[in-house]
Amino acid sequence: MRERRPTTSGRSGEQRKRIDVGYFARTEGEGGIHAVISDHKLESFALDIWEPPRFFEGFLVGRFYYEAPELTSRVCGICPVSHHETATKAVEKAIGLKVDENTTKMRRLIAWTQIVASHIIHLYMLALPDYVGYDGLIEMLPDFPDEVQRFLRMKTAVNAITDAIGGRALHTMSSIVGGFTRPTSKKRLKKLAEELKKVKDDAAETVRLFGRLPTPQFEIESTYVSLLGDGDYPVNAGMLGSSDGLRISENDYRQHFREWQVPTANTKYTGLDGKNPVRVGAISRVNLNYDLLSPDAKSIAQEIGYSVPTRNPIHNNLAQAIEIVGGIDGCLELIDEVDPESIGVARHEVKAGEGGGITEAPRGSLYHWYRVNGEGIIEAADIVTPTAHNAFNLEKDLRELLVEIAEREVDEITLECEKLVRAYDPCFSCSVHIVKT
Amino acid sequence: MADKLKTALFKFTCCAGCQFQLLYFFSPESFLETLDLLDFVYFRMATSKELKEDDHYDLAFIEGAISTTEDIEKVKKIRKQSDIVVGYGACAAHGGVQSIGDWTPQRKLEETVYPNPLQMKSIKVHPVDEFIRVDYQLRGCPIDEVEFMELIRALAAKKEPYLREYPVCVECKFANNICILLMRQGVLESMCLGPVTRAGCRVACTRNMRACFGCRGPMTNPNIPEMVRTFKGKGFTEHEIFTRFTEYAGLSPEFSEGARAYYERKAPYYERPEWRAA
Amino acid sequence: MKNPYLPMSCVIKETKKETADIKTISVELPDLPAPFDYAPGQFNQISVMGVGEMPISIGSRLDDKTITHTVRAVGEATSKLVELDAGDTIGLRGPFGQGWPLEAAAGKDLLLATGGLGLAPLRALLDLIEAERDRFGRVNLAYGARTPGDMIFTDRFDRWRVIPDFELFLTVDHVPKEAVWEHATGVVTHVFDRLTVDPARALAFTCGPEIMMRFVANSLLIRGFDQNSIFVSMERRMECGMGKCGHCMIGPKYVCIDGPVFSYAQVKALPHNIIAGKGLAA
Amino acid sequence: MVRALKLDGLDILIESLKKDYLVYAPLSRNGDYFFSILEEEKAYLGCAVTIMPPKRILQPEVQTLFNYTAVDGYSIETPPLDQKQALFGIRPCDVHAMLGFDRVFGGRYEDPYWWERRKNTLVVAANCTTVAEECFCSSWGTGPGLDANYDLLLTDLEDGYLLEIGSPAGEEVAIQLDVPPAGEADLSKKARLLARATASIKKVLGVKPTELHDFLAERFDHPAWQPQADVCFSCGNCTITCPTCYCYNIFEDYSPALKAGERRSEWDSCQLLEFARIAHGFNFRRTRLDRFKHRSIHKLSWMDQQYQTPGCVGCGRCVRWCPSWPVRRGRPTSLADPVEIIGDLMEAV
Ligand SMILES: Cc1cc2nc3c(=O)[nH]c(=O)nc-3n(C[C@H](O)[C@H](O)[C@H](O)COP(=O)(O)OP(=O)(O)OC[C@H]3O[C@@H](n4cnc5c(N)ncnc54)[C@H](O)[C@@H]3O)c2cc1C
Ligand code: SF4
Ligand code: SF4
Ligand code: SF4
Repeated sequence: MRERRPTTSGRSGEQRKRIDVGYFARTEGEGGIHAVISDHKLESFALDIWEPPRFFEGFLVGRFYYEAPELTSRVCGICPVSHHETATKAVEKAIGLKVDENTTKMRRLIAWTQIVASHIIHLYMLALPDYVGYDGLIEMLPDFPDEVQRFLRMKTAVNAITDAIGGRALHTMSSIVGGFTRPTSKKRLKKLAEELKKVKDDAAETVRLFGRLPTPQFEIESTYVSLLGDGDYPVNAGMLGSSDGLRISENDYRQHFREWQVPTANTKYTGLDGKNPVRVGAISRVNLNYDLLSPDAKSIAQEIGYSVPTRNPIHNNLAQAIEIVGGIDGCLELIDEVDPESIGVARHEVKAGEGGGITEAPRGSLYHWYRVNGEGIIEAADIVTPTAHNAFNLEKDLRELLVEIAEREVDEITLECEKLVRAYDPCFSCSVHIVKT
Repeated sequence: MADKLKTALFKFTCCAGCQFQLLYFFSPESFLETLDLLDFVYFRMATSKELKEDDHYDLAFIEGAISTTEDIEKVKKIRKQSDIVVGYGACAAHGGVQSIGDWTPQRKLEETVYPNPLQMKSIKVHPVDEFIRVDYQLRGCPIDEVEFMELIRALAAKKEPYLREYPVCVECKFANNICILLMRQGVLESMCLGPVTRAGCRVACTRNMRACFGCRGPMTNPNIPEMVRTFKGKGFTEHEIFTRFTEYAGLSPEFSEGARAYYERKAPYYERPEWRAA
Repeated sequence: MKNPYLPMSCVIKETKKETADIKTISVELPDLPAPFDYAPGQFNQISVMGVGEMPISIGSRLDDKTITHTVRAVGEATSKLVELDAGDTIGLRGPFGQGWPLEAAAGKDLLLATGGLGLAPLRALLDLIEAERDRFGRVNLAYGARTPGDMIFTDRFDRWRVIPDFELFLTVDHVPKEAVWEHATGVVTHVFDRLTVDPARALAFTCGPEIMMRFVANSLLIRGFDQNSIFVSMERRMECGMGKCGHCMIGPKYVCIDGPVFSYAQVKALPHNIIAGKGLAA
Repeated sequence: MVRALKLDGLDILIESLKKDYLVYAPLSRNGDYFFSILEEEKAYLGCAVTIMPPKRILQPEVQTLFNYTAVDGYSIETPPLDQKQALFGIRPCDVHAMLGFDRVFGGRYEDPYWWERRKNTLVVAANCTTVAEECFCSSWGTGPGLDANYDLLLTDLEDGYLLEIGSPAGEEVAIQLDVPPAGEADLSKKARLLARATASIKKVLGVKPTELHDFLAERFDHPAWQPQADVCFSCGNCTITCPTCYCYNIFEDYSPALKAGERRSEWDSCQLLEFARIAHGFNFRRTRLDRFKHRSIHKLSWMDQQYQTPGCVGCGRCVRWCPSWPVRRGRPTSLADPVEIIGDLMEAV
């Protein structure tokens, strides 16, 4: 395994620093940073993502359309529902199937639970140990029993809802192309809603906790991109918009977003109009849709002094915490509205066609696109994950950060870089095809 | 109580869902009991504790399939360093979803995903036990909480875990489920691999009215020819049968027998007209 | 209602290593409301708590509340049991099954033909013969093992040899170079030429691997033993020991309650067994 | 003493039962039926064989034999089994199967888990006035009507229900109902309906139960067994769903962290490969053929020899749930179907 090896090597007079993070702990997947700073200047820099390729878009070819959701769910173990639901949406578009309002609501509900669940694990398991100086949540257990218990309470309450709707919490089962095979009952959802209400205080406490933690003051211009809500906070529907005024429908995604190859890095980058980096994720969603957050989410955001739009990339953690509160409210509202008993699986004929769909995964906008032939076999597939969207921007931000803090000690630089990376919440295993070996 | 087992968890090619299953989706009781029994000295997702060269582990979990040449060396090293090696999840046990790619020539795969495949040096996906001896397999995509607890409790008590060998059907009936395979409606819904797939998942699929897709791989001595005949009898196409057998454990000899039942002497499926057309 | 699934807790009084992987374990029985009564050839279900239960033949006659079992480590539970020492606690429930047909044997000659650990289920009977010599006619014990080192109860051989009208024939398959061996070599049926019991008025009791019992039975049938006077002790997987769990079934018979001792004539009518040649398995 | 009552509807009976008993009844789910605790849903009384037989209520698929803690020797605790429960709508075939279990779990070693539950169970049986296509209870004399061994017995008379009382415990329930006794006409209507039901059973076992022992013994080596075994999945569906299959395993769940364990029993099936396997992997019924034969003959003959109770009651569950359907005599059939198995053996060697 590669090691984290910060080293300083002095060459006659000048100071030369090597920043080498081989394998980020507590990020999903495998990636590293390699930078050389000499004389307080960034000499070289590479963001290295070495998750082995899994060829999802390759092996999906030749498979049946109905397999796409469950197979792509396996792109990522931390936001499987997002892939599942995005693939479902894209495939339904490709084969020309429309589901009813109730089903869409149910999907919105399960997508919300995914965002909340993923934020909880990200904040408590991946980010918090950094701030308090522990190796991980396991090590924190003896000294921070309250936080650990709060974490356990929250995740149990949210996972129970994903489990009820999806048949299980990880790699859901009952949601398929056309609807749900075994939608849960209203009674069960109501009961789980009661449990969820109980952790609302925990959610607010989480926002306060992260509000109290020291956040480096660091401002960078970025183009923030997310779905735009239409009356509701965007989760699985809406136009795609940006802080620069972009407004497009998901059908036009491929005309605006391109991927290209960067010779210096092992990655394939995605950018707006084939050149501009974009930032997706909680921070973008909150920046662009602040008004649509639930009243409680907004008031807690005010309480900790979170102002939009923010330009500090590290604020992503705060945005996530705020989305947990908003998400719980969103779930509670949807539980009142959905009618699970009336949901079934829409009968459908398969028509040849193609279609793409975007939903908001915890880490940002997620795009799936499929072309299906008359027999229901997938002929081509394209998946652009939030991490793929962000990679270019992350590299840009890292460069800027390194330039800004180039004078500090190696250990400190390394830690700041790691913090930034983790605030981006990269999910390297979900990167699907930004990876090259 | 006996000392905790010194444990390391390594991730290879996979979605990391099985780690999250443990970290996040287990009930709090199981999670805390796990921490009581195991001392994780290396678990990248949960702790930034560094890997120590030449460390020794009582127990090593290997998550994910092997898909680079470097990985082969890594798992061999892990084997040497560990008393007990557990294959953790379907990817480790049978290759997992990415093993679907093994049925397509590698170059072809690379071409579909990357514009300039000449730079690629990827290899096929392999289950971990192709390279090293694996003492136990925790199967399934993802692993099952109850089975995991059974395994670590047994290992902590230094005894054999009771891992079921029988097929999913047994648990399906325990769970009072209607037989998906016998519901002759809704095409894809009834293509159930339950009679040949190993149990232990507490019927995640069929209790949700989904057909078992064999993520736990074959039971001991399954009747594959009969499974193929049954699917055929229900009117499934050859390509459908092929896809079902190759979803998660297509690399196992048993399931690949099922997958090959129709493709053996014919053109591989990616060249078959049924999807090339249109 | 008495719960026959509950093991009684017994403390191991002493253990004795017989061979590399075989150990004799004597346990002290707790005070029971009724005397623990059993016949040679019956078995107990021994529990190692946390691991599981296994059927083990009772090896001794009840002597001051202690009872012995001789166990070979072959799998999980047996290995754990063999690791235990004096002072450890095990669970015990029983006795189960039909032992050797002592009533039919009254006054008759006895041929005891066993291999390896198969001597264990006969030990209680040997103790009985020693104690109540008049109940039986002439007794031959033919005992075979792989090597001299695999023989169990060797410390008792001299005691048995002095029993009146008792012959002990020992044989091993193979003698390692360094070992001293003054008895026969070859499988146990080889010593049958020297038997001193009268086939016409003798019962043969045999216990060992099924394939060995097949050879013993065939050889005895040729020598004029009747199908009804050859008895075998069978082994099958057991869970309950009470004729309920179904595992030890051979055709309609339960080894746990109808056996483990069966006459050759009975076995012959059963499917799926090796001894009488019907439905060979594995 | 009242012998039979006439009910307009079932609600009054169910309400009365609920006062003293936990009521299990067949409920409908996804177009099939299963026994479950009756809460708000409606119990289903039309003829439908539940997916799983009610044996699971009296002997759950996994049950705790005892808990123990292993500190200084060990202390054992058995679970309480004193829940009073009513099996509402249990079919005649299943009642007969339950009587079979009484024999299996009785005898010299009485199984306290079975008997405790059994004694606390009120049998509210229901006669079958319509039959399903898989049923062949009439071949065994186990249905479609029940003569004895019930606490209460319902018959759907179309214009109401006949409630017959078969025991003091049943009497106690009935006495609380404020309904008139049934008349002669009701009883004769019941007889007529049952006769009609019997006549509508098309499935018949080719050999009389009393002749089965000899029939099967003679055909133990019949060549017809092999092709059947070849298409068997060894999945165990036929035995797990069978109301008279009783085989089980005993295993232990032990947690070193808690220093405590639990010994449990779990249903097992002779169709599973590991059923007859012993140390070193030796297996007394390794082949599918041996296992398939064992199950078939155990059901049809050996169980009767062991316990003097038929091993099959003609409920048709194995017929329904066997996933393999070989073509026999020109039509697709269920592999596990006892009637078809006998049919195969009846064909000349
Ligand atoms: C009537 C009878 C008397 C016996 N007497 C003795 C004796 O005196 N000394 C002795 O050493 N052994 C004896 N055995 C064999 C002993 O029971 C097995 O060696 C033991 O059960 C193996 O258990 P295990 O857990 O160590 O093996 P594993 O292979 O780990 O067992 C797995 C499971 O299979 C079952 N099993 C495996 N092998 C057997 C077997 N041979 N018989 C029954 N169940 C088995 C057990 O239920 C166990 O739970 C006897 C067996 C029977 C039936
Ligand atoms: S053998 Fe089949 S028909 Fe007979 S009782 Fe069992 S499940 Fe019912
Ligand atoms: S058929 Fe098999 S599982 Fe059923 S009772 Fe008989 S032996 Fe047991
Ligand atoms: S007969 Fe049918 S149900 Fe029974 S084990 Fe064989 S395949 Fe399964």
